[in-house]
Amino acid sequence: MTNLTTKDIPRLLQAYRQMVTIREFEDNANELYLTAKMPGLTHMYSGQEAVAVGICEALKSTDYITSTHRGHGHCVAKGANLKLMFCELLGKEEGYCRGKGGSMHIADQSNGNLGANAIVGGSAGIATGAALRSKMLGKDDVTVCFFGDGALGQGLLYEVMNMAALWSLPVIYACENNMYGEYTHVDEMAAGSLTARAEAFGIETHRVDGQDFVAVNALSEKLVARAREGEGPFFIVLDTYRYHGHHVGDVNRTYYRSKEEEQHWKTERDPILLLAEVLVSNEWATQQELDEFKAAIKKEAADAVSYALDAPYPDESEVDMHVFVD
Amino acid sequence: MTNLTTKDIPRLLQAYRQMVTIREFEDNANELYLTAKMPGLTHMYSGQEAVAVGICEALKSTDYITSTHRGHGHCVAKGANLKLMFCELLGKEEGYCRGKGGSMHIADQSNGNLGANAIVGGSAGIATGAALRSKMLGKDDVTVCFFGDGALGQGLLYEVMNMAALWSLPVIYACENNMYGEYTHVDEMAAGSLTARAEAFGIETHRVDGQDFVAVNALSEKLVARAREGEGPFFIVLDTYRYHGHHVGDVNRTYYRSKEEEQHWKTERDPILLLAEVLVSNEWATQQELDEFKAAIKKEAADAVSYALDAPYPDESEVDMHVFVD
Amino acid sequence: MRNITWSQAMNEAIAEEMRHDETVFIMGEDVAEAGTPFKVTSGLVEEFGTQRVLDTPISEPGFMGMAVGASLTGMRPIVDLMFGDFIYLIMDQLANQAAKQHYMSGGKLTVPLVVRTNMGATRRSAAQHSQSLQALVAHIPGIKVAMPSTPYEVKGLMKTAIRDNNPVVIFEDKLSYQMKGPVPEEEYFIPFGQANVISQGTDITLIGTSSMVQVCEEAALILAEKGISAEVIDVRTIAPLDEHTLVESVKKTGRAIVVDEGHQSFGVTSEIVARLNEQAFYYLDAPLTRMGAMDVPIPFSPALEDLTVPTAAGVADKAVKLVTGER
Amino acid sequence: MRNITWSQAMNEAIAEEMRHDETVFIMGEDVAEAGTPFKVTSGLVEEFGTQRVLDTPISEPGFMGMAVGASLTGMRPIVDLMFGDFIYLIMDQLANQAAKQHYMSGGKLTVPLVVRTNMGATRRSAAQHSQSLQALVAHIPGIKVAMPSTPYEVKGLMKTAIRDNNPVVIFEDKLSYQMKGPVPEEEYFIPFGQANVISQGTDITLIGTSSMVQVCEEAALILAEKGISAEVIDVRTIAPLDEHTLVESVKKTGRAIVVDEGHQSFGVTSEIVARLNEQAFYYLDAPLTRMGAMDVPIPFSPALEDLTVPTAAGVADKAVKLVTGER
Ligand SMILES: Cc1ncc(C[n+]2csc(CCOP(=O)(O)OP(=O)(O)O)c2C)c(N)n1
Ligand SMILES: Cc1ncc(C[n+]2csc(CCOP(=O)(O)OP(=O)(O)O)c2C)c(N)n1
Ligand SMILES: [Mg+2]
Ligand SMILES: [Mg+2]
Repeated sequence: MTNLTTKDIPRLLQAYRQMVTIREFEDNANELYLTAKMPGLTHMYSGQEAVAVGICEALKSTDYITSTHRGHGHCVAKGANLKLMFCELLGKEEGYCRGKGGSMHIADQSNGNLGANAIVGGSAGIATGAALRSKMLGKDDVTVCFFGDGALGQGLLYEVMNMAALWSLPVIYACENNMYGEYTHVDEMAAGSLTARAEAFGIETHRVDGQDFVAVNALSEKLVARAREGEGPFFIVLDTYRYHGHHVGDVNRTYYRSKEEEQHWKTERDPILLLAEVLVSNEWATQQELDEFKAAIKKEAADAVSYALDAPYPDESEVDMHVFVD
Repeated sequence: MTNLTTKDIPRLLQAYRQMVTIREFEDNANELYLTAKMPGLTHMYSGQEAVAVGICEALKSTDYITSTHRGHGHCVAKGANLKLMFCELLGKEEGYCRGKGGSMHIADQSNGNLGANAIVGGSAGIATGAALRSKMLGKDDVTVCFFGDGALGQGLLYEVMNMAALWSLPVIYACENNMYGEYTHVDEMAAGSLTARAEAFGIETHRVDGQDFVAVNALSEKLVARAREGEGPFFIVLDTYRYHGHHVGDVNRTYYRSKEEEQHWKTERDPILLLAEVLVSNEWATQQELDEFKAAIKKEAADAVSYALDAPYPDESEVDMHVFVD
Repeated sequence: MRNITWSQAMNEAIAEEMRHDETVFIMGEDVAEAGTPFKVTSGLVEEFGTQRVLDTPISEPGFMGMAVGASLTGMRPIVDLMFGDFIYLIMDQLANQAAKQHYMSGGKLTVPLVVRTNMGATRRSAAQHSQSLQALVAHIPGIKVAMPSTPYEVKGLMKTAIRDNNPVVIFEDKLSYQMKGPVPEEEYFIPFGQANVISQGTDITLIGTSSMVQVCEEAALILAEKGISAEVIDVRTIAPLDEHTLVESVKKTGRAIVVDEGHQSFGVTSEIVARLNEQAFYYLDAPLTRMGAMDVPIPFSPALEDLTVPTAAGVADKAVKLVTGER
Repeated sequence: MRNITWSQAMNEAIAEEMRHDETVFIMGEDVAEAGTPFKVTSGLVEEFGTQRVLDTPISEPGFMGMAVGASLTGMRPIVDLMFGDFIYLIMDQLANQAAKQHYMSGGKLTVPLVVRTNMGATRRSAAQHSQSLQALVAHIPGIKVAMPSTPYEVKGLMKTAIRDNNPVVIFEDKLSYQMKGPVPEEEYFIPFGQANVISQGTDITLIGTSSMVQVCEEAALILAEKGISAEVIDVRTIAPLDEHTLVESVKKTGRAIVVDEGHQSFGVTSEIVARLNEQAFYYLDAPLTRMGAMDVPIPFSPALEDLTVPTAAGVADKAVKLVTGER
């Protein structure tokens, strides 16, 4: 385990803040959906917070990420504004994509988030191409490609990993193994070894506890620094868990995973509780401080929701704008 | 090395015959092309004969293969008739595909050849699906998927290898590593390890000298038998060399491979010479017998060419036949 | 006649054909225990087992290719493609491999497979989960394309598709899964290439595909109130296309509006209009008119999405103009 | 003016734009030392190095996806797709990722990339190396599609494509690479969405794309001998489509034949006919007519292949019938 010192306190508190923000964001999004205030469908990131935050805290805002259908966590972690995010989820004009993208296409160019993607694995090429650009222009930006265990089924990933390896591109493939793709366990979808799939291309791989912010972040800091120096690409499997169903409507889940399993992860392996424990046990924060912290974030999220609910929809004239740029 | 006995003589002579037939077929096809008697473009298999023959001699005619743009060798090795093959190459009605497919789509359903393919890697799914059918219907047929080193770039291959491994399908992936995809060396196209790309999915892999019929055949016999028993899939890298250019028009090759390299393979590593040596050194055949053998095949090929040159084209009315079957 | 949902009708079609022929099987993501996210295949795995109701990894090109190989060697696979938008991923296997095999082999190889997938917007599913890509598939020689509009049709067309010896793609409107309608208990098949004249009319022909048939029917009701008599035709399969029925109708009415939910440009409506123009030109009283989805990626926002799809009011409006000669 | 080949013109377009803007680069299979199998990019790697003339593995979906990522972050990639038939392999990245980014992001992201690829049959390359798939691409909102017909056009349209901030696909007829034609020494650009009226006429309008423009020109010569005056128009870009020029011409001549080498059904000709019917209906003296490739996979046999593609004689024949009113 990484040795933490008091120097790490601000970093840990910031991470705590970000993880709680994601959780609050999702709880609100879920509520909006269940009360029929949010259109479409959406996929909750709750439970996986340490992955997005652990990695994104190792990145600069000029570094890039690509995200997935389960992308709210990546978006928050990369620095997005909650109001603009909720506006997007509700299809409002002020949203990051003027309401045109919604939950599955939210992007935040200002912070280097190249966007969520509704095609599983669909962003692997985009991430690798962003890394190609860094190399071509001699920039030291790093790109992180987030994707789920299910995306290991997409051939595109192997094509671009091969090129990333051939050309030593500064890209980190972050496989969030929450053990399920929709309603199917990873063992039924992925033969052999997850990490060997990248090692085959000569890519250095790592596997880390995705619930442990400290571990994820330590590894990310190291790999990001090395990728900046041209030592990439890298591949990480982050073992994690999604608390909710595959999407908001996936309520009866016992046919594919047990209530006990869910309970175990929520109580024993919760990334926010685990980080709180680090902070409290080291006496770097009191539980009360953390609770106050959380309350403030709760309020911030609630405010963002009301703001978004009141915000105007785009004008009908926007419907055929932005098909082409001039 | 495999221990050969006199019992192997018929098998070796049959293999010799098949390899020489392929070489003769290609020399004639090349000549037809150079004298503008053959339309389109074509890819010569010369040099790689021990791969197709070594594998196909281990198969029954009810086993399946899928082939590639460089497919004449597989077609002959799987038992095709030279006349019908030349007819197809010349676009004649009597061809295996009534002239509609040509060199790049030649198929011979009667011997289980599901067809050449002009999409690199395009038959990986087909082969794996044929193996799925065997498993579903409880047949012990085995399917061999031939493809080049260049096809390792296609994501489809990884998708289907994963499924073949998950479901233990009786398919053998035969990667003919002739070191080049068009005008580019495999090292510039494939990062990491070739065999690890299949091992990653838990597939048992092998690498064998593709110029050595005896070695290829011995391995194939073993793996085919095991695949029949449900122990598949398998993956083999067969190191080999194509004597001609990528296609018949690829004449100036020195910018991508040296004359010395070509010379070395042709003189030191020729699969036909190597097998002849086995036969002659064991006194299982005299050089003269082999020469007579060759002369007979030469004649057979020449006859097939004249036959095909004289054969009629399909009637114009065929142009819109076979779009749909009733 | 009993009323059942679209999903049940599709489910019955698959189950009946699987009972009828042991070479029929279905493969796709979460088709087994989960019964697909839309719960269309529920119960099949219990009856037929996991060998014939096959959950795949998320590998559309891969399992599509495997379906081609299985069908070449004697099986009759049904490929369940969760969203029509994923057609792009399987295009090579569908168009280069499946569609051309029979022709390329001079009639020796056949590829009897079905891709069942969906289409249709207005579910707030945004640009990558809302497309209606039937025109792309219909452009490729060697594939048949069915577009049912009712539970009755989806069952009859699906059964025909499974028995067909060619590759068939069947597009279901995502909004239809819960639609109820009369479906006979007895076995039946709906032949391909036969459009269905839903209601007779004299002033204008409204030609629709899939859920746009309902849009046409509603438009006909609006028009009836205004004293305009519309003939409504359900195309049922766009490849083969029943040119004859469409042409005869337009020769009679002299006017037509063609409605389809794919993008308008280079779409299904273009083809039908082009054929009607060629075959019924001398009978036309007004320009042939078409309404497809707007030529924009489908927007997420509820304030925008509905604007992109043809509506009954819009169709009726155009029809009135065509009939009254207003431009 | 000097005469140069199509390949040289394309080569110059790429080289000039790479000199002009360091974010322009080209990637694809064997584009560097080999200069592509058609020798179109020869010399570029010597001038610009292997970083900007990038040989890729045989991974079309992969490098297409990388081009999207590179363009999203400020580059201007040119993707060299060796055969137009491989479009099926890149469809997801092209249609789901590239085409929709600008719209889905509410105008915030842009994807300035060019896919240069080819089309055209009659090279005895059989069903998987002979397709003309422009209609598929043009159906997708958010992509522009250029179809040059001369060395002059390929240079001017390619330079415009590279400077365009949207995804563009440029289709070159494989038979044209060695075609020679006048190309100015000075820099020039050909704007998108402006059809070129090649010759004026009064009896009928012949509308062609790519190499079918030459077919139309030849047909016009045949017709001239018969005393029929044909107006020939080169569409140049099908998306955007210069509806105005086409419509005005047809309003004048009252008749049109639209010729394109893609499959006829659900193809480019369908769309152009549909638009002309809508916009020029009251000026038409005969049904709008179209000629695409036959709706069959392209056969290999020389005895069959040529039958599948429109010819000048065929176009002239139809034109005579339309003008004389013979049916
Ligand atoms: C190409 C493609 N196939 C299928 C889907 C439908 N789908 C959406 S999410 C999902 C599961 C993805 O699993 P995973 O990658 O593990 O991500 P997770 O949902 O677990 O975060 C599937 C199959 C899709 N969106 N894209
Ligand atoms: C998908 C696809 N991409 C590109 C091509 C063009 N092409 C034909 S053969 C070939 C090289 C294939 O190399 P390899 O797989 O090693 O086979 P070999 O030619 O060496 O037998 C290429 C790039 C193609 N036919 N299909
Ligand atoms: Mg998962
Ligand atoms: Mg090779």
